[in-house]
Amino acid sequence: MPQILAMTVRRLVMSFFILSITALIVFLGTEVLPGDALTATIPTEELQFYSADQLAEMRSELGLDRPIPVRFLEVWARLMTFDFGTTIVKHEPVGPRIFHPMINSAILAGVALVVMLALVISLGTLASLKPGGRLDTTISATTLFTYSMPDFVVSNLFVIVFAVWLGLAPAVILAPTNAPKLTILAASILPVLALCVHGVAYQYRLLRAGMVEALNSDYVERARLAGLPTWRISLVHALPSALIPMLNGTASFVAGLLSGSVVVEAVFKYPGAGGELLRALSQREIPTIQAIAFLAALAVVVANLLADLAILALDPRVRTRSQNG
Amino acid sequence: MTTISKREFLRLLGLGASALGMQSAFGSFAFAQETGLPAWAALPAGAEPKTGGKLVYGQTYPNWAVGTSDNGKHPYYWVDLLTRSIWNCLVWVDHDFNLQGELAESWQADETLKVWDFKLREGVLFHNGKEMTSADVVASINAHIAQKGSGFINAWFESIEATGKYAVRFNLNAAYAEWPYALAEYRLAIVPAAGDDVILTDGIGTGPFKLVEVDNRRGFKAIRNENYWLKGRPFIDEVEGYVVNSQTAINGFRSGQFNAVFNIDPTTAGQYESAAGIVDKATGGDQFLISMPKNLDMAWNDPRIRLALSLSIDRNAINQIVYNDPGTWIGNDTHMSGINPEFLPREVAYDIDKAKALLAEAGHPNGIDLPPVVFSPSFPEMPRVMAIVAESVKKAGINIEIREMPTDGFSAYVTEVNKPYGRPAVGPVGPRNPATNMSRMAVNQSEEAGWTGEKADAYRALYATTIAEPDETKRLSMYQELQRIAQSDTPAIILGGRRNMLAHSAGVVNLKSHFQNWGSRFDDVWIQS
Amino acid sequence: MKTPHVDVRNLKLVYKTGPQTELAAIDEVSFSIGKGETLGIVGESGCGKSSLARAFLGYTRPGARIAGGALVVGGVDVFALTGEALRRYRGGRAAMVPQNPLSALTPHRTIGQHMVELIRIHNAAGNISPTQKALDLLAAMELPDPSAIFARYPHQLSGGQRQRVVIAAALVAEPELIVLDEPTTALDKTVETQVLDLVSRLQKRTNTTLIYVSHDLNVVARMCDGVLVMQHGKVLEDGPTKEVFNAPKTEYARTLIAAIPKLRTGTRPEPVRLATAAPILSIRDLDFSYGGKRSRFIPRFFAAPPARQTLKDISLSIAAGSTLGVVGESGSGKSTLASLVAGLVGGNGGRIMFDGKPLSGLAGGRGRDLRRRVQLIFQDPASSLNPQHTVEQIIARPLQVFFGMTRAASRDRVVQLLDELDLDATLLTRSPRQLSGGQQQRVAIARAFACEPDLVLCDEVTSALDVTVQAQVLQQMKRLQREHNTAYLFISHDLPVVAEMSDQMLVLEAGEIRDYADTGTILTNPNSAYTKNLLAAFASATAHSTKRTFQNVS
Amino acid sequence: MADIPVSTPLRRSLGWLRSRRLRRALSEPATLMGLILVVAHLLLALLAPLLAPYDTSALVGAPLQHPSWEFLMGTDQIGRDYFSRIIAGGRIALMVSFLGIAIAVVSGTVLGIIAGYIGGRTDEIIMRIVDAMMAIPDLILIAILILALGTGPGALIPVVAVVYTWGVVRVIRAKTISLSTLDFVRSAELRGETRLAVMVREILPNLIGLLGVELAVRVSSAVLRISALSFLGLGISQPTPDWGLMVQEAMGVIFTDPWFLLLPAIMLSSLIIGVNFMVDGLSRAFGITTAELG
Repeated sequence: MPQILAMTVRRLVMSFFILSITALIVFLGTEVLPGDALTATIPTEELQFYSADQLAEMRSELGLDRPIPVRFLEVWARLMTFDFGTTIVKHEPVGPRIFHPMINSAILAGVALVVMLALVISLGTLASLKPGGRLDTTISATTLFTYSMPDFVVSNLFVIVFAVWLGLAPAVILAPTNAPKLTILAASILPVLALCVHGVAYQYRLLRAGMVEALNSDYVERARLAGLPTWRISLVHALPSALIPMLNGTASFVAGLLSGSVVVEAVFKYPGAGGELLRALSQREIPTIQAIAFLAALAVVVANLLADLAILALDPRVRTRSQNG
Repeated sequence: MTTISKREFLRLLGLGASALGMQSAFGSFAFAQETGLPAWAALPAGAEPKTGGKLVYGQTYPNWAVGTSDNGKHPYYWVDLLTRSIWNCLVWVDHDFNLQGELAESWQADETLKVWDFKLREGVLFHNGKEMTSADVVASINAHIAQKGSGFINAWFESIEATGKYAVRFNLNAAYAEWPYALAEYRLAIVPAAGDDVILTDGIGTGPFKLVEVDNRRGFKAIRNENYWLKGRPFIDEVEGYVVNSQTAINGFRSGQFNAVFNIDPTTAGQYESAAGIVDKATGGDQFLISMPKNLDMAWNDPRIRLALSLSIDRNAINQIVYNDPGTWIGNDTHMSGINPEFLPREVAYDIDKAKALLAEAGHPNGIDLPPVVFSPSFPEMPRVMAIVAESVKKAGINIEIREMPTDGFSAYVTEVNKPYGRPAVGPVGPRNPATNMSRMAVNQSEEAGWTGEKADAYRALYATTIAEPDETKRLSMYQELQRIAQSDTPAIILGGRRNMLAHSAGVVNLKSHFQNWGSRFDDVWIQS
Repeated sequence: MKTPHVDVRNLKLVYKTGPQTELAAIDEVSFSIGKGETLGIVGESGCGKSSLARAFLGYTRPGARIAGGALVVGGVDVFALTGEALRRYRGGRAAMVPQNPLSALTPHRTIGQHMVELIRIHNAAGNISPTQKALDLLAAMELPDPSAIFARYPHQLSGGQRQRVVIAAALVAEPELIVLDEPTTALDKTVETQVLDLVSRLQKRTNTTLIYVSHDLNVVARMCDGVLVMQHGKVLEDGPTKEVFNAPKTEYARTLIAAIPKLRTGTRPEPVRLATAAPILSIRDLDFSYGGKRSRFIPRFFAAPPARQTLKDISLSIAAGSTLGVVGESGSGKSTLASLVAGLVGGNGGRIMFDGKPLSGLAGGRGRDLRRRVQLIFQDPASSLNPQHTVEQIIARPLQVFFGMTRAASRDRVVQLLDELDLDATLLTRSPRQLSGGQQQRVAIARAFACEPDLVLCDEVTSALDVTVQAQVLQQMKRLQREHNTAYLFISHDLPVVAEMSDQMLVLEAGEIRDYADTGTILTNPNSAYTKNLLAAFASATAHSTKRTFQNVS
Repeated sequence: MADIPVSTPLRRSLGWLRSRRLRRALSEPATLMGLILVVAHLLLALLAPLLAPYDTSALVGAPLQHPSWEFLMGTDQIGRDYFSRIIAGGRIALMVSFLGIAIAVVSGTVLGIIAGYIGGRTDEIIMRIVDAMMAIPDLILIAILILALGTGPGALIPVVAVVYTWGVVRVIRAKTISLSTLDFVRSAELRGETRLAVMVREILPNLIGLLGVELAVRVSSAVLRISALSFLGLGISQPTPDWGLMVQEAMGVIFTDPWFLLLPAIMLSSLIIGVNFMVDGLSRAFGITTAELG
């Protein structure tokens, strides 16, 4: 166990470095830009009220006139301490502004993640009971089909079908950003489903590939020859191994989920960080963009860390290896 | 015996006043005596308003300014959420372009047109129960000046003082005959007096609804103001407004979540009507404009090319295709809107051959490639207007890319390409009275776009004279002269003008689309059934 | 005549090879076995013996199906069983001991979980707890400390332990038929002997019918009453073991039996050569350990750290043109020795001298000439030949690198080399995947000889091959050695093969030399107890010890 | 005595085998359909200017017309020929994705082979950068880069390249590592081949199939992302025809003229589905596992 702890600590340190590089990427992408960050931040309608001197003054106030490495170190320090600074024009703290949207998005993505995992695992296990059977083929074809549907099309169709035609759910989520989280949860049913339609396919492919590999393995054949029931073979013997390739893809999956949720949130007008991000991008509200991008990356890194721990729990060989090495 | 309605009577009175040339100098002050309501607040004949119900509306106009602030309670950030649900200004421009006293009961200028006295309505209570007095108005106006709330008053404003509990006086640094119009600007809301750093941030006004909740940048909820100064109003118990995009608005309307949508995309009118919605068009609305920078070595520094560009825009096609509104007015390349009485149409607005001839004369017989301009869409149909413009000018041999960009792209272009200050300002301009409209090329530094030269100087000089002219008839001809100067030099091109449209369900009564995006009232709307 | 316990009639099993095409893996096979007897099924890879083994449990792999015939076990028509009945039959009345116990045990489940699961499913616990029953079974398999084994994961056990565990798992429900599919292939010879003895003892006690499926004729000869020789899905010979082995009726069986490596203790060839030739390689006091040092070829986060294989005080020498055979079981350090000489790993204590000059460090640090003169042939040709290169590219590359040959010039030389290994010139444009295992290994040998080496390190070069192919390849290697006067360091776990090839032999155990002498001396008069044991294991396996008379019921 | 080959078809030449694999892959209807879809899309993208009856931005008729012989798919909201716009709607996205991904695959392969083969600290550094780049959701990363570089094709290509390189690195590195454990790499090292030669001559040829699959899968994913950005108003803008943008425009008339949504959606989906069917079939035939694709 202490070795596992040591490994976890090692991964944490690594995650810290990864996040530092992430901060650098975000900084380079947002601040070392062609053009001037400050004037770009001020909306056109406002710009008329500032003189060049005022702009210069604000620039130095914001420290935008200092060398790039210094600014990066500051950005890095800010992000790492979750102090996201203040908006450029109004000097309002970014943290409180994005707090509720981030939580709402976390709820959306979290619920979607859980629903997707449940869906993927049950579909994958069901399909594996009879590989090549009708159910398996149907699920594979369906997921491939849904995968090919762009998430912005799926979301819109969901709104039209479930909200406008069937009236089962609201078409526009009017819940305020700081609504009680249960309200947000209730409002996220359709968005979660829309996210799942596109997202399940990717995970399902990985899980099914893992299942096929596991089911073709010698140990499953041995279990069959030893007279174990099919369901038990699928669930107890094949599934845990089959989960590993899927868990290895966690980082890309969660990143994809967050990308998708930006689109889905826009369609449903979900009060999440996606809308906040789009707005921030439009206005080049750089501290906000930095904060959201960084927090998204943090979510991915944390999810990956959890997935690694899950693999550790599922595969004793990895456990032994990490103890040795 | 012919019965003349009170409203009609007052209109005739107004005509009489304007015959005296003093109409704008004296605010309307007549009351419908029986109800204690100002005449402009009268309901249509035969109306039987009901009390209660809830108005939930969607608004497609994205106000980028609001995103830069956390403070959704600040009236400046309410153009999209329709300011007049919560706040009032001293003056309101009604649906027929008339000035109506809102919190001001009447006003009067001295002969120099530099000192303006406003009499305030008595007994108006703020949402917090405090009575509105001149101190509040003075504090509000001073705060607006300090916070640069409106570019249209700062240039003339000298000071404001209380001349009584219900009277204030504006002192201007130059004559301004149409000062009350300038005060009708939506931002210039009257709020309770408070410290410099607190004032305007508490969401308290004198409007028909009291703010309950603002979801910054998304929407608001408000409830009836029981102490509203228009007695017996509003009819509705609750109002909610949400900023949505065009598609979400349709979905929300069709799913029954919204019973009204402001600023609908004209092409989508059918989506509302096919769901039993009623579409209401205002007489006018915002115009889309490119003001041409002249500070760099660009092709359009030559007025012939600017004029050729203007002449080759098929504005009728825009009216027909985008607005399904053929035969309506088209822009005249000044900020003046077709609904302004002073509006002076171009003699010829669309003439490909003349455009080609002008281009040839300017040395481009085989057509010309103009530098690209970028815009960020404010109204949903704007990309389509731009597409038609870019397409139609090709016929005259003009290639110009009109690129859609988020706000930042626009700014990047401004700072990168057009140093130091010239900018092809592409965007919507709201309809206002001629004084404000014509000021935009003269005193508003962001929109004059570096218009220089003899004609620009002549324009500025004439503008100063015009707004100092007390006689309205004379002013009208001077405004037209200003338009002629601008048109002859074409520093800006009006691509097209929209008529604001809203859609509401059959149950919503008396909800009218105002030609000014922020002008709609909520105190005379009711919910049937 | 007794009713046979297992009766197979006209069994036909086909594999689907395309939408319309099928290939018979088992073609009209008939035979029977009496209760309590042991039958061996032998044949080379692809003969259908593994498909047959699974058919006893009414199981075919995906893509295969029983196309005809019947299989009766103890009066039960196995192919007629379906669903629950079939499930209970498997593991209940007939059990299978799988080929590779490491991959056949679910990696994320402990041994105990495996055992208890089976005991529960087959209600085999009787009146004791499933756990207790599992512990009893493990104990019966003579596993040390069953409760510790119980809690371990498969990868934490040794090969022999795992093999015992899968046998214990097969015994859970005391089945009347046990099929052992290549049960000892993965084991060292000494361990194999122990496991086989154990199985024999258990069989005697329970009168279980056993079926051994193996390519290892030694094992079959040792264990089985009767033997079935298969080729291409057909039974070629069927009879009592002694008869088949001593007087094979078919040409194929004769070849097969002749190809079995045997320990010949008779005359050794040309011992004179040893005395006269100067040593081409000599090693003095070589020490090596992997501890702390990682191979730079194995990425840190992915590969398991290599076993702590160490070498201690190794001294040896090989005369030019002679063969030194190195025998050892897994973990003895024999491959490390080859890697060190080849320069795959570096950093050792002691000295390696090649042709009088020091030879140390990694291959990259040695001169081009040294790299040319010492060649390594790998165990698995499927891995050592780049699948994306043609045979010509593979063999021509050393010619270009070491002799600067042009393409045209190298072509002739490659054809010549292929010819020396009895390979046809038409193979030039083939990719390794299109070759058989034997052809692949011969291409690998040709590549080594293209360098005109003085010393060739052969690391288990024939262990992946069938015995008949192995015999051919060994012959060719001997011929090449004679023609090129090349020295071999010949490494294998297979003592008879090493003995066959070597002038001198060296026996390694746990990184230390146990015996080092002329081959003849080692075979007749070994020094250490370890070598004696090893010899005994191979000797007993080779002896034809049919303990019972085979009842031919067909 | 000659050895018995594993099976008869292996006697044939290499090229024949390859085409046989291809043929076997294409004998599956799904794979064939995928290939046909992909080829059709590529042809359409290449030939759109020749096939289109009208200029994609020309106003040729009354707006929102129903399909007719004059306008095969009707006209859009401002009276442009929808058919011409639909067939050209994938051009920019496909071209940008293809070129961007091509750059990403090349640079990702270089980095991946280096990380996988050289290992050690080099690997560690490359992989931490990969982790960091991949931690930022691609849509956000693309959006940020678009902010910096703009949305013209000239800017989108490097954006796509930068965003998609890292996934390729990860896949190539994993494959390189498993290849590096094989003995033919040892053999080359023993011959004294330089690291570069080992990487280029020994490892790279074994990655070709995987690279083809990577290219196809990632192009389809990039097309989806670019169209999503257009939909959100951050990507390609008017008057360039783009399916994402068309979907966004069509949403405004969905209840009265639904085919305006369906046509671009079908085009987009058929491209993605085609690529996936094709890739599935081909990777099965060439023995590339889903796990390898990551």
